[in-house]
Amino acid sequence: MPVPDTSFFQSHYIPNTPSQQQEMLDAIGVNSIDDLFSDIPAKHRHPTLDIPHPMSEIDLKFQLMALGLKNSNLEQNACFLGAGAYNHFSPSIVKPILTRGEFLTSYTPYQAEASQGTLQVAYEFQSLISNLMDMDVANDGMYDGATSFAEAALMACRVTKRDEIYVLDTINPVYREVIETYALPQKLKIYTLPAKNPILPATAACLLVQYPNFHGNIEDLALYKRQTEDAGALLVVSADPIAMGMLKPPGEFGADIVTGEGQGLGVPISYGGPYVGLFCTRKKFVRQMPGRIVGRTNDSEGKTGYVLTLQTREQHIRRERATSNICTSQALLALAATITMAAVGKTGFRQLSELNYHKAHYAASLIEKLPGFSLPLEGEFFNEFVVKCPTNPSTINKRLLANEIIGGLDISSSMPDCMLIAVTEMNTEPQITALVTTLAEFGS
Amino acid sequence: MPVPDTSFFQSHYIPNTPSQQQEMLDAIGVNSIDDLFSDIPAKHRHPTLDIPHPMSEIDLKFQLMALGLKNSNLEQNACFLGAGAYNHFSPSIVKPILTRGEFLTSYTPYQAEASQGTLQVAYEFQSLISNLMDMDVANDGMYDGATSFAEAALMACRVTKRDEIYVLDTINPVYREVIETYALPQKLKIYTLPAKNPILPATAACLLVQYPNFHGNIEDLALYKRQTEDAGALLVVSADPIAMGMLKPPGEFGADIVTGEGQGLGVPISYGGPYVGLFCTRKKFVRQMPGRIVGRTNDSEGKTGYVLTLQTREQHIRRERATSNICTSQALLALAATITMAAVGKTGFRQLSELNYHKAHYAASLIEKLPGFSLPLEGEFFNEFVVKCPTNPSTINKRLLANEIIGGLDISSSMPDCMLIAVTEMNTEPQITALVTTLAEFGS
Amino acid sequence: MNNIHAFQRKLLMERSVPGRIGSILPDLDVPKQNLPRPELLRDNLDFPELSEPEIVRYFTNLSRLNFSIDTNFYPLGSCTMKYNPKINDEIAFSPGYAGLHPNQPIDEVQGALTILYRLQGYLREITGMSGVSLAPLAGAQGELAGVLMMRRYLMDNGQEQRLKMLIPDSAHGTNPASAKMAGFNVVSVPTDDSGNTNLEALRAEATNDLAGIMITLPSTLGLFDKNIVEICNIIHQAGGLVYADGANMNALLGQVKIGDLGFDVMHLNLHKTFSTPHGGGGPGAGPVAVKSILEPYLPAPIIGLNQEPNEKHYYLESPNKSIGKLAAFHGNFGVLVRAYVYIRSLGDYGLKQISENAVLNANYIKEKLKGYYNLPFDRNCMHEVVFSATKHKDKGVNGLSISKRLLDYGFHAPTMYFPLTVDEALLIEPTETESKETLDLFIETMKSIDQEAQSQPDLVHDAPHNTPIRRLDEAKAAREPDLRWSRPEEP
Amino acid sequence: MNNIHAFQRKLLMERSVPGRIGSILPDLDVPKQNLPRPELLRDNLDFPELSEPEIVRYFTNLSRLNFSIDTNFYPLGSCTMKYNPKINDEIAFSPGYAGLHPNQPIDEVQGALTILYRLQGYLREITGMSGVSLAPLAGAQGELAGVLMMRRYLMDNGQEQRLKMLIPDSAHGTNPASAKMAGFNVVSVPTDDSGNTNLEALRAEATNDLAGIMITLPSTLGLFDKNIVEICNIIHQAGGLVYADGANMNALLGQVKIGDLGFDVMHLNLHKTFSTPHGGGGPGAGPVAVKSILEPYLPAPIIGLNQEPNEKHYYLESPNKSIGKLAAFHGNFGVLVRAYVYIRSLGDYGLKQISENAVLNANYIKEKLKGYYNLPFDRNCMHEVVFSATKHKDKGVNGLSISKRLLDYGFHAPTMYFPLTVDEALLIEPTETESKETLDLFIETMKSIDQEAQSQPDLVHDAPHNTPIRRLDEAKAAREPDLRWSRPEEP
Ligand SMILES: Cc1ncc(COP(=O)(O)O)c(C=O)c1O
Ligand SMILES: Cc1ncc(COP(=O)(O)O)c(C=O)c1O
Repeated sequence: MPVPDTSFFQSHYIPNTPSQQQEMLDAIGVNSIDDLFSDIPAKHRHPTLDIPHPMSEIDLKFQLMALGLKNSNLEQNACFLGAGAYNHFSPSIVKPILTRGEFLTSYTPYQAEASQGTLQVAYEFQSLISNLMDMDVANDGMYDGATSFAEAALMACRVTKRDEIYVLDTINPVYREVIETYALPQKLKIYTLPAKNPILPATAACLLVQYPNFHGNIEDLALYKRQTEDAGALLVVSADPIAMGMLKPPGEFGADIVTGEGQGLGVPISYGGPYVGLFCTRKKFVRQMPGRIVGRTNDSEGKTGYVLTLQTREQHIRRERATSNICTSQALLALAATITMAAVGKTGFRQLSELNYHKAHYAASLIEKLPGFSLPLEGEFFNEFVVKCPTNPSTINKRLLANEIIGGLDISSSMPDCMLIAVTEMNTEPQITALVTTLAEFGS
Repeated sequence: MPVPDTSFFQSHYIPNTPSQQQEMLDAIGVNSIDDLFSDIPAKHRHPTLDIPHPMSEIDLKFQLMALGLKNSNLEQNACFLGAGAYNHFSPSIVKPILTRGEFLTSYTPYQAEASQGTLQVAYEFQSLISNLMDMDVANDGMYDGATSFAEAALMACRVTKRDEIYVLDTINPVYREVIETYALPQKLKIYTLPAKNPILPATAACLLVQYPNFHGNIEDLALYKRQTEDAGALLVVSADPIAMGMLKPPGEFGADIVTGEGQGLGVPISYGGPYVGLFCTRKKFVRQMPGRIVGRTNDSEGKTGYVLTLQTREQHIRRERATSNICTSQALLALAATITMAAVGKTGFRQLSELNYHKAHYAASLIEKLPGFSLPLEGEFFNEFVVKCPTNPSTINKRLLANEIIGGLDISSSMPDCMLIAVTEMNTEPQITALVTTLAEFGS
Repeated sequence: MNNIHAFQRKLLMERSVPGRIGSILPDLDVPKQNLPRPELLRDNLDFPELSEPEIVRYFTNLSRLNFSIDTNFYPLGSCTMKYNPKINDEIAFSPGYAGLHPNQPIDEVQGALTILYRLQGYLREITGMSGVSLAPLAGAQGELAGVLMMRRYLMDNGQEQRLKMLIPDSAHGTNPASAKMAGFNVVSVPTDDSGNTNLEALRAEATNDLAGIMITLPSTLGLFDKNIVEICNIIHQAGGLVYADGANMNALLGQVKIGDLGFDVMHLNLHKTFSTPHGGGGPGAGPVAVKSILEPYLPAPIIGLNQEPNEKHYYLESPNKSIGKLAAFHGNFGVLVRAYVYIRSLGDYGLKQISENAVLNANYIKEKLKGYYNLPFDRNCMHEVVFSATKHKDKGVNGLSISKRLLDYGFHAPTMYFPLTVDEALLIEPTETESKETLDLFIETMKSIDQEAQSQPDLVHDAPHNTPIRRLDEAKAAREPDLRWSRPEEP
Repeated sequence: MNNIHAFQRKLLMERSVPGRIGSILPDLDVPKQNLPRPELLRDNLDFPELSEPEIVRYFTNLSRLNFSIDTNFYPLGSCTMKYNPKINDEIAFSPGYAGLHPNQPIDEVQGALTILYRLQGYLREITGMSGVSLAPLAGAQGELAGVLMMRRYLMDNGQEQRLKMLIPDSAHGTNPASAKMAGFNVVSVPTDDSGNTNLEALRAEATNDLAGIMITLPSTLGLFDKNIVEICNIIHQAGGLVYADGANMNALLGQVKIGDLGFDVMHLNLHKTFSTPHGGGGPGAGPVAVKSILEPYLPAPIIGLNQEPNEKHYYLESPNKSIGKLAAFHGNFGVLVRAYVYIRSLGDYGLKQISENAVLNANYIKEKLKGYYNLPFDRNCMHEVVFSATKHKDKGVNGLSISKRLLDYGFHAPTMYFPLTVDEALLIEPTETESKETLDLFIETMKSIDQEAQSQPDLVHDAPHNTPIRRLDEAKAAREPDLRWSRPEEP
């Protein structure tokens, strides 16, 4: 293959010019850059590369902003979708801090002395998440809520040295899928239990409960705690952090591992990612915990500082005997969550939680009264609930979108004609009224 | 007036709580905050304040984003408007740097040792603007292009100790108004001269020329230089910085003071401000220059550093004998311009300038061919030109807007049925075609 | 380490490498046109050639050499360095506002005009005035607008001989400079021992060439002039007009309306009281507010409202006797949007709490430090307090050194040597957005510096020690001005 | 100064003051509803109470304690710390992308799916593979996906006994950890003296329980294994599959397609090669690419395209034998958007120049420093070069000390003690976005440190001296884990 000549093009991201490159080649003592690649089998060198030519920033922005306008976004539409990601408040201070180069463009804090910012934030995150869930310790975050839950199941098996994972039938079905992806190759077994009156055998490693559950209902953690205790299993709870402003936290019920999706804590919704998984446990299990952990220590002069710690759990030290393969995780989003928790604060967090609760219950009460609509499930809920519709939810959602409303999740495949509606602090009374009014058009 | 009690409200911008306030009052030895205001005549204390109650960030953002959508913005519409503000390229790196707290939330760099960032940027700005205009020195920026021009006229009168300001009839009429606002109260006289063959008397302090002029035409600076020289007057030029990528700069023609509107250098168009006025002169006039100037010096250990200098020209030292009253100016926008000049760079600046030129001339050539349309002015132009339309420009503009095109400036009050059209590097060929196609609908 | 420092501070032109580019521009997508005559074309532009990564790193590191509100306590008197809310920036930068061309027809920008119209109203309400123009681009331009209106008004009333403008000796330099630009003659009025205007001196100037007075309220000494109503009366009786420099309004928000006290015209500094970021020296915005007699003179544009049956319609207008245009467009719109958001965010309750806490914080510092530094005016201060750093002069430690020493501790310095009337003035303005904890730390530090000045005067005298650069030679800068990079001469 | 330091580093909970608030939430605008049973309600939440200004200043100052690409040269081997373009962030944060809910019906998000679909195509083209899934959230998850596919494929072909996964001893720790999570047994393969895989050892492992091999290309030694095609052949002939860890693709972009060399499956680290910001430890994205035999196993979702007559229509699908879902949604979308913009921005020409310059820069450093530090493999390196800091061991100066000393000079340290197979490894990866000037300064500094290690070993040994904090006690941290703030016991 002849060497393709692209030297006419100078990228704005690459400082060195052809004449500097020549100087460097001279210093190295080779004739061309190509010579540096001589270890690559010649016949595979210089493949064709069918990628468009470079594009100017003006064109890029023009085209991509136009493409973005093809999407219906949450700034211009009311949103009643949830099921694992929610349209929550992200304080205005989050983005300016997050995008500071020092946070945005630094690596994992291996060099503690040059990374105290990232490290202290991680310690703050661990502290606040522990407080929120009322657990002993938290790590610095996992990939997302689903993988946290899956890793918790693996950890429970390690801790108990058992291989049976029990899962309530009320957890998010996608979370269930992810647990399978993670657990089955390791020869662990997964069993489903009915949320109402599950019977947990004494061979169980753990019971996995979502709080509130996939349908928005508040599970009875006290009951599940008794059952796991009786079985010598661990209680693993995936909890919605925003609900923790008003609901009794899993730690108070004696949960052994608590996970959660951190997106609600001010992380942009961004079509599903990047988010951050929450992960907490009891002190005695900390050496079985996956993920990064930051600890407080001091420097040679006695000043307080922070470092990555308990690294012998991790893959870069322990390799195949590590507690997980996770390396790069979601530190930046943990920062977003930390800023949000600080800004919403103690009283604000209760208030935020209650705003969700009251608005959701208000919306539910109005929808319940609509002819043809009903709320098929019983029990307390937080900010999400199932609605049975007089017709196909996807038909309803199309009509809603025409009114600039993004409707609930169509769950008709598991519950015929049902839709899962979430209401948050971002939904105003007029939005709720508009939702109800449009739904009413479908009433028989 | 009774003291109105607003203590139930705690602002998120005010850290101190009622109990801390009480501690502080105790330390001061007064009973209430109200006591601290005792110097204010009692009968005027505690006026009613008819301002809405505090608003949450969620509500604010919701309402203001909705209000913003009521405006037709340049991200969603093609823009052919100019006349002093232009839709130019602002590199993506500008905003992240500009919004760094250290730049955004610092004061004028009076404490040099704690402001080297701001000061070095100012020195860079002065350097690049001097280079761009090919002048000896520049200051750190004025309010905007119009006030720079006006201050230049005042300075010319100080330098020449004369009081007659001559202004070509081709300068932006709004700039003319601003010059009047500034000059008339100081008992200076303003005379208008025709751009074609002006005759400048020997009593003139200066001649004010816009380059390119209000109608986009490239004025003959060589001619004006001869005339000012003959009259012993100063040549004052207001130049478009973007045009300077290809046009011979005023300094090369021997201009004495060069001003300009810096908005085109990557400053958001933002409905007219904040922008930054450019101001350059010859070395020998520097002590008559208005505005802030930063100079290079060294510290007690010999390290290079920057300070505000020649402050004896300024109001805070010289008071009523200062060269201007200007104090706070537009430093942040000078930073934006500096970043943009660095990012566009030497070859890019020529290219940018030529993109404007070719696109504008292409658009003009198409419009000229449309039945009913003509280009009434002769002479070379840069990126802006006058079009005579078959009907009222405002009618045409309404139709254009329906096609997501913001048309040119309606100048029919000075030139019947005429519109001033600007074309920049941001206008794509399809936009130009759409403009021409829509205009064609009006052809007779 | 020195070479890293030197490298970081190399200028753009010194970093330039021929052939580098910092951004990719679009290809020309229309046919190339004939270029202008060659005589019109430039042949060289001495501009930097750098890549984007270098530019970002350079400016990012430069920023890190600054103190700022986001990083430091910044008690710079007369400057109201308070926290600048991020929500204000977010909204002002959103395309619905930052993406508008100033020449767009008003139908296309009704959202923008709505904000301006409401802001005019809020500022009228806050000042107790009857007309507001948002046009001035900073405080000094607001002053100029104000005194130009006074001048025009006097002329229209056959009083063109009234050219004497009184200005207290403690005033900010922009006041006399603006008065001068409006064609007035400036006469200084002394301050009395308790920090109020010397009434006797004032009365003596109340002659029939008197145009008026420009008073800063509270004064730059941080004091509320006890005789303010009396002063207004004296001037009015003498046929003059009274101007308020409202740059210090942070002390008075919701506590008193300047208009109620008798003032005819004033300006506000939105970049102080209304918390728009200072940007290292601007942008600002300096709206002027006037009583009804001056309304016809307001600078253009004013935002008007047509109350049509179905729809509201905002428009731009020029008052019939307007002093004219102050700038090319409609004021520093981006700054005005921020101020609007700020007012809505704090609301009536919050605005009052601003002034309460600003004044409380200043008095707390005053009380805590008055045993350690000389306090020229021992009375309630407003939002700022002036000390006099004369105590350690014998040890060679002055206000400048104390200020520089504060930098070592991570605090920005107070305003030094202003007001001019106080010897070795240190003007401290904490603002309401600082916590008691920060104030206490500052107070402790000021006490330590007092100690240091006594026990280790050189330490203070030679400060700063910990800043990126040591004390700079300002005299040299002025003596041999080096104001721009220039290409080194070819050898 | 110490008290300022201590104040700045106080934790949120330590700063908390009862009654402070950090944001105003909206009032409830609907009727209050009945609360749940009291047993379900929480009674206390130990959360901070702070005002917004304090929070902003706290986090801003924390950020300033970090080194980063925007502020420092960061030659951290195996991490590809290259410049992260700002345009990528701007687009990813715009409401058209950042404001989408992952459960929205596909009709509402066609713009987003367009980007994902195209990105799949570009990554196929770059790797020479036939199928791509963007689902994995980081490199390690990409590995897990890859080895899970291998496992499933082998099982589907009746080869469930194949559980032995070979991994070179120089591999990153995620490789063995991922293999283990997929149920494989890990067997280490040694590297030979010239830095290639030991072929003999490899052949010895080519038994019928062999599942395959995970090879990093170029290796973590910064070397391109000369026998790579041979290795693929050996494994294939033994019935195994070949996995490429593509975290080091920055060396190979446009130079060679991994698929052409014989690999069956690989992952890419978009947060390295495609320049998405590392965020202090994520987010990343680790797409997997496979040959056609593995396509049916790709993790869900894959973006499909219906070529309908008039309109294109993108959709999400799950391949028929998919290993399943790796996370709740569709991958780290915000990261994927950035990578897409990056690829479009650089285009075909630019992508090739990345690898050329990354390799050139590394070889330049290698050449310039090889007289000063031990170079275990003296041959052309790829994008990174590994040195061995054994020279000054007698003076008590090791790789750790040299790394810390670099921090003093404002350079981030190389990767230390990795790969594990090189004694006192210092793995230096400059990337293509650094200028020759920066490299030269770094080279000079490394030479100075060599000098210092000889003449003033304590200076190096006790480094760092100039960082915000001195050398930290990691042993104590692990011995007495202090992992969270807790409320001090009441006395
Ligand atoms: C009392 C006073 N008046 C007027 C001004 C001038 O305002 P500006 O700097 O916005 O022109 C200032 C600001 O420094 C001031 O402190
Ligand atoms: C060679 C190599 N493989 C795999 C990984 C793991 O990637 P990630 O950190 O994204 O999980 C890394 C990153 O550290 C690496 O350097």
